Amino acid sequence: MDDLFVKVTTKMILPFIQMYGLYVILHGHLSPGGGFSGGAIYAASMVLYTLAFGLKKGQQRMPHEVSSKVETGGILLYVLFGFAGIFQGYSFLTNKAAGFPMGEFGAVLSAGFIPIVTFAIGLKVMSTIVTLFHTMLEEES
Amino acid sequence: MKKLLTLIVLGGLLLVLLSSIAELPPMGEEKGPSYNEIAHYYVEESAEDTGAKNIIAAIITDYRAFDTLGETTVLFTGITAVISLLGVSHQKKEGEDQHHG
Amino acid sequence: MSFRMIIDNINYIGAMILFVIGLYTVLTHANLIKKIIGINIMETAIFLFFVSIGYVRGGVAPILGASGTETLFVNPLPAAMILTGIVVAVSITAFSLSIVIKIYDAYGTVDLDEIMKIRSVEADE
Amino acid sequence: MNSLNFPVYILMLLLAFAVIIPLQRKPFGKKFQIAMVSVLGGALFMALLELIKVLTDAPYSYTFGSYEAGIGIEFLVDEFSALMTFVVLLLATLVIIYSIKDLEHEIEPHRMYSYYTLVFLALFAMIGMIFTNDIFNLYVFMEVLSLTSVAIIAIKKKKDTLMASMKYMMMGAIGSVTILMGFALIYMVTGHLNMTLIFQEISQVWELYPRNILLAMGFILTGFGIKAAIFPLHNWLPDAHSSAPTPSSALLSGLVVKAYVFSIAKMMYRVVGKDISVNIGITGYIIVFAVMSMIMGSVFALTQRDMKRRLAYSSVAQIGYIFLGLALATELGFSAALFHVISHAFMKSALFLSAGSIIYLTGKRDVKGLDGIGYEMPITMTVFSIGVLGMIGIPGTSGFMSKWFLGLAVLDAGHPELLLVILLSSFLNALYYLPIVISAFLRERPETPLEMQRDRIPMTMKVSMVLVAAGSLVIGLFPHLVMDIIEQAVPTFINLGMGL
Repeated sequence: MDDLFVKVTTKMILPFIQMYGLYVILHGHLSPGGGFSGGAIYAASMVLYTLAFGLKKGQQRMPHEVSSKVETGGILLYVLFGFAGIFQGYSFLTNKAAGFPMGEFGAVLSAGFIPIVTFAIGLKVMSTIVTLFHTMLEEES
Repeated sequence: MKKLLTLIVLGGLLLVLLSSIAELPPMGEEKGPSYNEIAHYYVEESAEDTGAKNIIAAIITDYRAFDTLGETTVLFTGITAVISLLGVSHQKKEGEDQHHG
Repeated sequence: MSFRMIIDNINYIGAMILFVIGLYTVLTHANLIKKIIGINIMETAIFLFFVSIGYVRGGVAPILGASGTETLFVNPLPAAMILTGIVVAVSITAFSLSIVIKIYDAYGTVDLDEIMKIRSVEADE
Repeated sequence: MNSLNFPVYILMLLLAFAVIIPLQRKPFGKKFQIAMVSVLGGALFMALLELIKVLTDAPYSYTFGSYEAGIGIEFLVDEFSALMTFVVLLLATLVIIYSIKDLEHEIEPHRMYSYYTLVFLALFAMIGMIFTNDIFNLYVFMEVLSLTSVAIIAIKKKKDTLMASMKYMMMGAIGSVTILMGFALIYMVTGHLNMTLIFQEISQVWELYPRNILLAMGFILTGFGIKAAIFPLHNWLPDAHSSAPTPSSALLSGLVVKAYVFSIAKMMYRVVGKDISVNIGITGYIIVFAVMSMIMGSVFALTQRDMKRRLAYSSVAQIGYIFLGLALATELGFSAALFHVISHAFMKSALFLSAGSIIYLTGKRDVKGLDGIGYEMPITMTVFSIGVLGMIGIPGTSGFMSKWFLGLAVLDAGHPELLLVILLSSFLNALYYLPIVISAFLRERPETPLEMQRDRIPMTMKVSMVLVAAGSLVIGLFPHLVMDIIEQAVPTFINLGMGL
């Protein structure tokens, strides 16, 4: 879509959408939202970018190599933090008992592995939705 | 004809479902059977157990974190399945331009 | 079934009607995309049903505030499950759509009746 | 690091390997194949240790996140689930060794990595479904399994494969949605997701809300019935299993369907409980549908000329046997059903793999064109014959033993008329399987001389095929290897829903 207004508006609102997505991911354990919603919001910004600037530029922002690494990394991070519980002698995916720092109730960096896991999920959801969109577009072209 | 038959069968299903509403536990009751000790446990103990203000986040990433691992796996499966079916080999798309949207 | 009961359980009734509408869409429409939409309607019906189970009259969203735990919260467990359910639904929809894209490549149509016609012609040859 | 964690190690090994595969940049080759087989070998070894541990000690429950069961998710590791995991991994290893060469003919070379990612995810999901003791966790694993099982069919990208996978996808999605509706109805009255806790709760609740339980079981059994392909809901199976690549057919018929069947067993006996299942009459309905499956599956198979379609319809009939055993609601019937789950897994895999080898070498799918093939491919046809004899129930094969146990169970439950159905179904099996074997070994083809040849198929395919057939024979000759384990597991499963 070659439209100047769309391109300019997209460039203007893109940082705000991404900032909001990151906010929702990082405050997943404090306010409504979390990895899935935040990741989807962030992915929406990338989808908007691709719609405005075309598939080629969109893929430069999020190449296949990067997205496949992000997806693998998200799950491996999750599994790795799960194994922390086993190393401490508890069962898989143990949070508080396994000695994750709990922090101050209500702070962003609190609640043990929850923010980290939420972040991993957010990354994963973001890259999955964007890759789905790009793959389907590629097929259409 | 097939549509009519389906309509009749599904109408029957709907009737069965609606007629059983009276026998389901009523909605929104505080003493309802599903608002039991498990739900109370989550509401009361999650701050102590997990330190998260959002109880739903506490459930999906701590109490039932294994479900969420399964769920990310579903997403991963979805994307792998789509790429296995659609994924264009990377040499082919070099010549493409950006006429999309 | 009294009027009072219908008003009280309107979510359940809505979910059940949606479920049947979705099933009807899947079973009768020949267009594959519409079938996928039907599946989505069914999934939505169940999400509505599940979340309604967790609702408690007068309850608020289960996010602990400064007020402590005296406030009445709705049941958090169904909501948490539905979050999972939604993601599952997204994956299923994405994959079904990609199969439809491939079918369109192969047959040039997404209408099941026409595909059947093409297949029967191919089988005769 | 203690041995209680074995289920997690197995699952995470499979998952981690599956997510690492897409990062491979090198072309598909020897190194990757060795890595794949050694990962499977590691998982198999752990499953064996797990089995030994459960047999020597006792079944145990494993809770995630160190919360008590009900708050967190629980795995229940009993004798049968440990055995089933071992069988799943063993068969999957053999099928994957077979698939390395066979797939070169069936899918595009750059899809190989995707294919194995999906297979490993499917294994992850199946083992999760076998171990889990939580209905929502079961749903999540089931979704992974239904996505992967469609994807390993659709990856072949032929026209008919796409239509078959679309049909499977739609039916599977309706099934999943229906099952989730049933789970919602159960959760509505019990407030638990843990199977053991639901079982304890449901005996009190069922007096208050009988309609809930009835509707829930109706939805759940319909949903799993679609996924396990019981007779009136089977119409996706022949298309899907026959048009899939051969290794996928073997996995789907041999293992994936069994995971759903085992889930039904869990829902009937571990969640709702035997008494209520019998009380609301679902066992009676299941017997009717099972009998219809056994007869109609075989009748449909008779009319098929495509070899793989014939095998696929025969799966419908064989699943009827398993359901019959489950629906008898006795210990003997349940043991017979579980025994048949395992013996059918071996037999059907052997049949599909050998049929795949014939297609690999000759490209013939029509059963009429197989005259004298037994001289061309003696090893393949021997494997095929072992499978066939098992299906018919010739003494000495695993199929005979499962029919024997099922017959005893039917008599024990006081339904002697069902014995006739079993005999009739066996007769029909003979009618559509034996002609293939007879024409392969006894009929000659005019253009080729009747000389014994060595099968001209790759070594890996031969070895894995023979091992699967050998497994089937071992179970047939020494049924107590399996039956003893099942007999240990069944009483707790069926009577108390597992009181640990």
